[in-house]
Amino acid sequence: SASSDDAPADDDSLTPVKLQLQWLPQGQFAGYFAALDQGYFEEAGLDVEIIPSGGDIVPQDALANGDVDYAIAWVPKVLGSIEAGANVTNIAQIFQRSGTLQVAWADSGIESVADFEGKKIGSWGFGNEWEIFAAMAEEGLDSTTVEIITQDFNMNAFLSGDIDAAQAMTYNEYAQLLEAIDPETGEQYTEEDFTVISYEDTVGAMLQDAIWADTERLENDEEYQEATVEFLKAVIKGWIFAAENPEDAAVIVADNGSDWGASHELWMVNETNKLIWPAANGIGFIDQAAFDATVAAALSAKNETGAALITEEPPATAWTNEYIEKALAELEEEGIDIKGEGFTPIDVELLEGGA
Amino acid sequence: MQTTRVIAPIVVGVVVLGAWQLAVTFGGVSDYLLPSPAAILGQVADFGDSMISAGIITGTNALVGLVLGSVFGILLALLAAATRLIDHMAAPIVAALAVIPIVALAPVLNTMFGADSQVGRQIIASLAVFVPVFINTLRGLRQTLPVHRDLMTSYAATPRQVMTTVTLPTALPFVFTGIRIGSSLAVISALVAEYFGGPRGGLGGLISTSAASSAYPRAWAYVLVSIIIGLAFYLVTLAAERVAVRRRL
Amino acid sequence: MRELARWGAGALGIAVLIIVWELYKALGPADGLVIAGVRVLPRTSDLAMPHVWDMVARLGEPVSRADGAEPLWVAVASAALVTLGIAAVGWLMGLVVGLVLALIMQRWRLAEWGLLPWIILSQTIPLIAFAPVVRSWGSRIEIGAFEWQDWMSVALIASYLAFFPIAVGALKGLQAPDTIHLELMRSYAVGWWKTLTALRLPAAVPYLLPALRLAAANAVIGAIVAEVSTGLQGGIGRILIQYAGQASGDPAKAWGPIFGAIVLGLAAAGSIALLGAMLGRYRRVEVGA
Amino acid sequence: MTDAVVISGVDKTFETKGGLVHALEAIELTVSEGEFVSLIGPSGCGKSTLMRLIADLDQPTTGTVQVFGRSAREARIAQDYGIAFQQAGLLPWRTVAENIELPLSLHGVGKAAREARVNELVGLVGLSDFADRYPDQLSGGMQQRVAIARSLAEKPRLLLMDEPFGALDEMTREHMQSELGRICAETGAAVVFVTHSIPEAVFLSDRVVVMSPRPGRVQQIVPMQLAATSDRHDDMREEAVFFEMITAVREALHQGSPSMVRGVENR
Amino acid sequence: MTDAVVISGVDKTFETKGGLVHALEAIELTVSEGEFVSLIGPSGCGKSTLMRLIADLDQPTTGTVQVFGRSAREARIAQDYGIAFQQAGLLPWRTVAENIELPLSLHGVGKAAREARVNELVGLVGLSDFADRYPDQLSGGMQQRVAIARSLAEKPRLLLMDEPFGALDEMTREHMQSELGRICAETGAAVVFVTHSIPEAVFLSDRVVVMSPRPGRVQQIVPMQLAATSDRHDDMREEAVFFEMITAVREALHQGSPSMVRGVENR
Ligand SMILES: Nc1ncnc2c1ncn2[C@@H]1O[C@H](COP(=O)(O)OP(=O)(O)OP(=O)(O)O)[C@@H](O)[C@H]1O
Ligand SMILES: Nc1ncnc2c1ncn2[C@@H]1O[C@H](COP(=O)(O)OP(=O)(O)OP(=O)(O)O)[C@@H](O)[C@H]1O
Ligand SMILES: Cc1ncc(C[n+]2csc(CCO)c2C)c(N)n1
Ligand SMILES: [Mg+2]
Ligand SMILES: [Mg+2]
Repeated sequence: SASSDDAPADDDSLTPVKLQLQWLPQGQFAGYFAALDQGYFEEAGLDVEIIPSGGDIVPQDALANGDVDYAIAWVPKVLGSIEAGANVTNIAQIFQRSGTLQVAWADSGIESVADFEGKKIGSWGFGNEWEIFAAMAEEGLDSTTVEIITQDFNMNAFLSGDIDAAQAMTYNEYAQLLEAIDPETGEQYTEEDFTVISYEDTVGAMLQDAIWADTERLENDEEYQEATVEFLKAVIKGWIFAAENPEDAAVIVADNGSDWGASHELWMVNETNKLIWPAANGIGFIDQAAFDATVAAALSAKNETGAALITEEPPATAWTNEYIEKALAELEEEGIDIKGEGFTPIDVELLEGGA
Repeated sequence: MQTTRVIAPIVVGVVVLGAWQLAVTFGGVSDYLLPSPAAILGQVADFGDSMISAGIITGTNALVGLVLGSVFGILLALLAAATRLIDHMAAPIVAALAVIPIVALAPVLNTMFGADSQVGRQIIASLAVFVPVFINTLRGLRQTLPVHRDLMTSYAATPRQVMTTVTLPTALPFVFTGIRIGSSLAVISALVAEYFGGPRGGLGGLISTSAASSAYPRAWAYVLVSIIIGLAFYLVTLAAERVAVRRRL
Repeated sequence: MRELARWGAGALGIAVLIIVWELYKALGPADGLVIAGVRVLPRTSDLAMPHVWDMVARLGEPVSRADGAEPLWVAVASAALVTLGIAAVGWLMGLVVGLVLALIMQRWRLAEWGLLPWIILSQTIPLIAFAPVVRSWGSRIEIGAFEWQDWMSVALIASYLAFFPIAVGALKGLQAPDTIHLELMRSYAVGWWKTLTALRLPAAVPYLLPALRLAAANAVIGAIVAEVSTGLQGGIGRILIQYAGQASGDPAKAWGPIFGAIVLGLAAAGSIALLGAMLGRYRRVEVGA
Repeated sequence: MTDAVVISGVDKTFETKGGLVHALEAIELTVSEGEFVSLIGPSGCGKSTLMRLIADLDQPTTGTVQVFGRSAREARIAQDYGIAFQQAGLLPWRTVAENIELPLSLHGVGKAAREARVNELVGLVGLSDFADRYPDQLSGGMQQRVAIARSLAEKPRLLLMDEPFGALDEMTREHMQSELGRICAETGAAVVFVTHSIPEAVFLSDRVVVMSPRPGRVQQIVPMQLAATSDRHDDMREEAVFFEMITAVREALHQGSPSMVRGVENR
Repeated sequence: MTDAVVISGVDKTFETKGGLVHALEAIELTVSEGEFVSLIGPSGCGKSTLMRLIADLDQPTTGTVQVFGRSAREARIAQDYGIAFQQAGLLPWRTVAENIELPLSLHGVGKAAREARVNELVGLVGLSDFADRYPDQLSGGMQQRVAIARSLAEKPRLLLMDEPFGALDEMTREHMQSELGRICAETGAAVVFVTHSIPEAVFLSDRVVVMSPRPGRVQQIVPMQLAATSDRHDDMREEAVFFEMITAVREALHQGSPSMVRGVENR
């Protein structure tokens, strides 16, 4: 790693911390890997192990079960877990915006969620589908009027015409489309080929990547409370690094086991940055209005079995700004820009196959 | 004796389920990660309709796979038994099919046959069934006793007559053994294939969706349905096998 | 000579498969054959059916365009080795569990009646349903210096698939000795243990070998599924989903780990043949799998 | 009247992994119509092989086999013979009646005719009460009787039997021998009968063909000086002439293999 | 001198699905030391059952079985007898030598002693050149000889043999009978020998125990008026006294089952 020379040398003094990601290592998690690589965690007195997940690992469960100390997860999924008995608290809302899109062919006539009616709409499932159900509920649509198809790991179902509109993250699947070759032209697809519906613009929008902590330990465990603030500070620095050095961050993620091509990785970091920066109240600050909107959407959405994500308001312990405020304040004192008002994304050219 | 045979597994089941329930209720095992049998049954009751419809979707895929896989397995085995060359040609392909994990094939088949249809899943189930049916049928077709073959020659029987009078009836129990082994594989495969895309509503998709929001009692309730379907497939094919072994044609 | 002809025919079979693939790709309808709304024959696009030579050529190309990226086949091979190691551990665990269960069931008829139906039933539970449970429970195990590693969860899940054929096959094998042999042992006034070592275990070998082969294939499949399921890094399951995720832009790449998985499974099953060769004397009377 | 079987100059070699196996050499043998001929000889001397040549289940390397004046192949296709083996070889999924009618239904005989014939045959072999049983519900001796009834189904003028009683215990065996004698007398068929048992060969045969160890040759043909086959009954087994004939065959046999060397009998 | 076997008042019934099977009834039998006694009788009359009672492989319902003055169970644990069955029952994964030494190694006999004994035994049964072969490389007769050597391994004073030559062809069988006669004479062991074959029983025995059909009873015990077992040789098979003894046993047998009704022999 790059700059660990000035870090505290004595390893034993570091507090071991496990962070559970919600998917394989990729640019989406650039800030955490950057914090690790740049030695921010070490400086904060933490020995952080970043644990990737796979198809069936539910990060908030790993946290609730005490397997890890912190977990990254989407807010709506965790709301479901909290109702099922998970005792976890959102301590930092890293992504301020939803990055979920629904992508259709430009000539398909699908311009808004209302146009989903009678169409085949792709979604990943695994709890990633709630924004879609929530947005559809607003338009009076549900699984009886819209056919929901599970997408797998790639966009082939959409490219092959099996589904009319595909769920896509701005930072990943949308890029996959732009990297693919249009068999008719032999060239890569361009943005003009698609219409894009962003859930951020619908009432279905829900909060995504947040850092979750163990509620009980937050209440009773002083060391954990202190470590939490230190952890958040390091994470923030990591994300600032990613915002300022997207190319380096992309390389760091690649070094940590991500296998995407360079241009795709860079695109991912850049688009992820866009979901974080600028952060009006400082990175990670939980906007109560946004959180309430997410709760409202989670209460309204019903999936094809008629099950709602949650049936009642989550408890007050579901989120707290206490730690992120502390972290932000301390960093601000150090003169660090925690809002990224001047943030400008770079331009990334996606190469064929994301190479 | 016969009753002990029936009671023994039931006792084991009751003891295990009871211990499980007690562990969750009193033993400090969190109901969160390992839901109690009662909680699971509660979900079965609450979501009965969707359990049934999901069971029908996955069960149908498994059934189609079972039929397709059995038919192709038997047909190819007949060819392989008749022609040594075909047998040897099929050998590496069958060996590969026997070791290929569903997770590897599912995305590919979804792209080939369309993510909006059940065909990919049905093909996955049929591939899982094909292997044991082919292997067992081929073995069965080679079980014909020399004395029976000599007898048929002495009757100057036509190849067709030999096939229907001796070869097929001899092979039949083996064919059914293959189908029985394939039956529970078909259900599992059809279910697992749902994790990798395609129309929603099947058991696999609902297990993962439930688990993703920590609705574990519901997830296990769907698992329970899948076990029941798998068991039903197994028992039906077992019964068919019993009949076939006893009377053959 | 006869062996050579066999291999030749096998190669011919693969060649025919390739030719059918390419012929269908060249001549088949682009959107597959759809009859009554059901696509019975696949699409022929490069996305759905890459050319065989593209898949093979892709193996030789670097994984990504990054500097110093290793060729795809090297990545696949090293991932396969990782998985093979985990599967081997899973296989061993399955062997121990399967043998112990079989011994218990052989020793007490009541245990056979009580357990066997559940052992059969256990295989109708989809692995992915409990992969997270295993990982979570495992991660809480910490005894002294021993700390549970994630790969052990994967091995444990692999053993879940591996133990089954072994338990069933070993039980069948342990019960295989003829009455006449058992009575011989009784006439020698030797007990269960000596009967086991002198008679039942050797007699079980012909039943055990096919079971071990099946278990090896199952262990590999289980390990791969568990890797996918728990997101373990380094193995073939991991690159399987990773490359599948890249299949829209790089369709041929996704086939690399598929071939890797097949070779891996064949290697695992094949290594049992080696074991079988060592146990030759116990296989003088061969039985079917 | 043509002879039932005429074998002339027959040689048979098998190609095996271990090289050529010379099973039969220069066999000359004629079986008249209605005659009962037994083949006896040490294990591996080619008795079964010779019988299989007559049945056209295998072909001679050199020489010819004629059955009722035509080639073995033609005779097989014309269904000139009935055959029975050491294993009864019943189809386990068919009842006794269905097993017996097997050759008839294969050859397209009508249902009524089949039923009538099966009725006759189960009576002949004393299994009328067992027509609807499955083979696994019968004793070994009963199974063998079904096999014999089956071999008689098409009223062949020649019966080929390869150790049909080999798997039976001695007492059942004696009983079956008497039955077979009676049945042959009733049907008037010629029989080629392979056996290991000297008393059996003596009790049943008109002539006993003693074969030498591999390569199998006809060592000696011992004519039986006993009552006509049809007149033989169990008491004969205790008569002096019976023992004489046994001794004659024994000596013919031992002449071919003067010293049975320890541990080298053929399997 | 204690008798080898004393059976008194033995009854044996089996419980089966179809009800009680009365296999043996009121059996009284004594076998002296060194005596060769054959059991003969129709299939299912309980010969094997009786032998299994002596071997303590099964227990009588009533009555007692004594072997060398102690209970059958004690005798088994003390390894007082050697046993051989119709199938040779060799372990296919052990060579001839390893099969023969099986009881010795199970009982912890040292390697050197084992080797010496095996050497003796392969010599005794004429298989010295085959010690390293596996059973499937041997003919049926050779396998049976290995089984006999195995039954002799611990120098038992009593040999129990249940149709040991039942699966062999007649010529090999005669040969094996001569061998067994010689071996028994050499070892001086008492033998209880189950067989279906009258000539075999006659050739080998001091006394032939003829049993009646089920429920098995001792119908008649026929003493053989022949040379001492050790002096019997192949030529005796052609002597008049041999045929006389055969006739005597035959008649004792047929007396028990005057009419063998068609189709009802027991399996
Ligand atoms: N299909 C075959 N291939 C090779 N060798 C054969 C074949 N059939 C028979 N033989 C050999 O030919 C010889 C004669 O065999 P055959 O079966 O005719 O003997 P047999 O007299 O019937 O013996 P047995 O009394 O044991 O039945 C034997 O050495 C046997 O091994
Ligand atoms: N374990 C058993 N359970 C029930 N019935 C048995 C059992 N063993 C033997 N029998 C019955 O006891 C009777 C005597 O059997 P046994 O085997 O002793 O006869 P055998 O004289 O040896 O006959 P064979 O000559 O056919 O060997 C038979 O009717 C048999 O069915
Ligand atoms: C099994 C499976 N789970 C999730 C996704 C989709 N996905 C991949 S990354 C990401 C963003 C959150 O990390 C999402 C939603 C998938 N394709 N397959
Ligand atoms: Mg023969
Ligand atoms: Mg018996």
